[in-house]
Amino acid sequence: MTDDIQVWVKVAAFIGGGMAMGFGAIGAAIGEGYTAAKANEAIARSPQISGDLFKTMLLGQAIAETASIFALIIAMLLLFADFSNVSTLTISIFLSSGLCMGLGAIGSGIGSGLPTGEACTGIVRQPGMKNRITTIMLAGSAIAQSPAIFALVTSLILLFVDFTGRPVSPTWAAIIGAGFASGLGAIGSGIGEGLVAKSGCEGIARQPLAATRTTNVMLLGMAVTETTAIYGLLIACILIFKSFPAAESIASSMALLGAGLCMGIGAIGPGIGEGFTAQSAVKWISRSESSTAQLTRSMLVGQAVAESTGIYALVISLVLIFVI
Amino acid sequence: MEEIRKVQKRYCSIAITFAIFAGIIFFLFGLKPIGKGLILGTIFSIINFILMGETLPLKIGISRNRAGVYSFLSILSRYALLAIPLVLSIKLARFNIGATVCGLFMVQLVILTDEILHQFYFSNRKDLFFKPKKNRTKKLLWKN
Amino acid sequence: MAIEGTHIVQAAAFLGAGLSMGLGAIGPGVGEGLAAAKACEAIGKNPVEAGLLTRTMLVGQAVSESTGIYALVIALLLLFVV
Amino acid sequence: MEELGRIHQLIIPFFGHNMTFNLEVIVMTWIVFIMILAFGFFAAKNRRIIPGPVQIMGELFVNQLYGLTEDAMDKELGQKYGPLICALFLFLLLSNWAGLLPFMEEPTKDLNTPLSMGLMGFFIAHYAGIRAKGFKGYIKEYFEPIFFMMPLNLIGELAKVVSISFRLFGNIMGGSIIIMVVSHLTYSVLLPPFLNAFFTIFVGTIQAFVFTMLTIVYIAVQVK
Repeated sequence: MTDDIQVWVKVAAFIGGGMAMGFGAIGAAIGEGYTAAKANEAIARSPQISGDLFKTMLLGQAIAETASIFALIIAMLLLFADFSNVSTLTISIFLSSGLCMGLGAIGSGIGSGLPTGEACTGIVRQPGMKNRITTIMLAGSAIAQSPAIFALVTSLILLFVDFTGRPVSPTWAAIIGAGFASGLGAIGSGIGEGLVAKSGCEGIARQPLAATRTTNVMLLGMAVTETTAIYGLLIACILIFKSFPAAESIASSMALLGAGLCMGIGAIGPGIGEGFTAQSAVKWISRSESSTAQLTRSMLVGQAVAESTGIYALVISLVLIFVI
Repeated sequence: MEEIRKVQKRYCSIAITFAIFAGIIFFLFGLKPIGKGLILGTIFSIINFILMGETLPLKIGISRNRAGVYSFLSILSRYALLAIPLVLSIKLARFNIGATVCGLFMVQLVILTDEILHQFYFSNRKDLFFKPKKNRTKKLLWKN
Repeated sequence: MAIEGTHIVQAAAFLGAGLSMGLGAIGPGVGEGLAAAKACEAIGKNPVEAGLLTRTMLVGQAVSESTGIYALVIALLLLFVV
Repeated sequence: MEELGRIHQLIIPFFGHNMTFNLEVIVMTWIVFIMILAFGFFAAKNRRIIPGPVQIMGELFVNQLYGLTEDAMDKELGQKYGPLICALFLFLLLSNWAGLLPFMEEPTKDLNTPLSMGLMGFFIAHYAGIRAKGFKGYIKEYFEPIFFMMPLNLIGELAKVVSISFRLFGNIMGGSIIIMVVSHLTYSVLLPPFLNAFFTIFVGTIQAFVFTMLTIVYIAVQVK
């Protein structure tokens, strides 16, 4: 019987590692494809500054690849883990950890490609501001990595927390649910933050005098966009660290799995929506100085309301965890 | 291409210098695996960065979808290289896994730190969080 | 582990509640975000009418949020009634 | 990590029911009240034409919030609801910042506080709506597009309370749980001070502002 479990654990580790690496690489590849397309246009428009453009692309890509290197680390940890001392729960831990990191790297990969592409266009438009645009691009794509960092934290917690002594029956569902909540929850925020950083680069390239307030509002918008990913991390932490009593029926397992799925999927839409809002606000703040205060206020209110469906998902998951 | 080489030279030299210094300090404190892991990770991080720069111009001049497929292949091939230090550090006790992971992000850390330091200390561009100096920005605009 | 019919029904209800709210949150989230984006654009063009535009934005968002609220109602029904 | 959801509770039997008091929350709420009262007292103690530092802070604060309220409603209603909005914002701000100090916890970390604030805003908004439009006009709003939309409109109004209070609760609670988990992982070395600053000061301020802003806007929507 122990051999049997070891075989299944190995299968789970390979599937988990494959998912982590595959999803992670796809996200980064889409982002880089966007960057390359934008850089194509930029070089076609002014070939004489192609050196600057290549430099920007290189720096942007180096930062943007952080998320997929996280996925690589998790995949390697899973593939070369110690298979000697395993239990039934290890199967779901490995699956969930790989899934969480893979899904979490998609959003950040796509998101951090967007500002890099826009920075190439911006440098062509305003070559004198190239240092400033590069700085904003790097800051934007570094902050857009934070949902992937949340997913990394969840995967590492899953791998290193001691689950011995927990009953198998509801705990396996809690573990897989935690992976879904943190991984899927990171997609929306990653893409949304990428959109905000993109319009930050665009705004500075169009209106160099507005650089300061554009930067400040961009950082504010990105911080608010990140909240849905934080909700995903919150549900994941609760699912991992709360010890559930043993239950024979399949219903309680499904409740925990449903809680994770609910929060994960429910965070995608609000994340992207908040990104749209902040993108538009940053764009217009860079164009009209007089309306900065009104625009910041409406941006915060609009983002808060767009987030409310994500909060309903949070409520349903909390009910599924604590009440049922 | 010259521009890329210059950037690479700058960041890679800072990264490897820092890694070697930190490694020596760890050696002196008797934490050999951490120092070794840091240097190993940094070397592979630099190789990855250089390969990234070399494959960059090949992506120009093709369509967006093909660029996506091309980047996917390039990522997979480069990450096969990055997997080597990770596997080594997982399998061998000589290299600390955490330090290796830190080393893998050394180039990125150097880029970010360099940008931030430039923003605040090494140049006059202190206006990230303050009001821009009007005459200076105007001069910039005139130049273009 | 004896699996009975009632347990399966309950399990499906719980999973369905989670999926209902989760999937139901995608559309309204993006839609409200777009509405707010357009409102920001309008305020950028005409900052004098900021108060009116914010109110209009909220009414539009409340209407587009109603599908999310339907999903919430269905999820609560699945949790507590079925 | 088991202390995650634990709250010190005082349970008093009361005619067959158990009345539960969350001690920390109540004590912390009172501390915040005292801080607000002290701020108000020192800001208004000796008012002069040339103001002292505390008076300047108070004046700036009140001016800004009155401006916000008057923007959303009109001049007269803004004067009427301004004090409420100022008190609400100050309370939420100090509550969210209370976690910075050692041995203190945010009262907003417990769902009871945001929910009661949300319910208060809800009742005030609807009272204002009835005052402004009359009872008939107020009721008519619920049958707006077609008459059988009434239950859905009603749920929509209630969902506003849920979303506004759970937004505050989720953010503050999420922040504190993340800080706890990360300090557990890194043995409280490097990251937690920065995380604490980010979540407490930055997220706390933004969420207090959003809560206040939404309360203003809910009142404004009901009044207009």
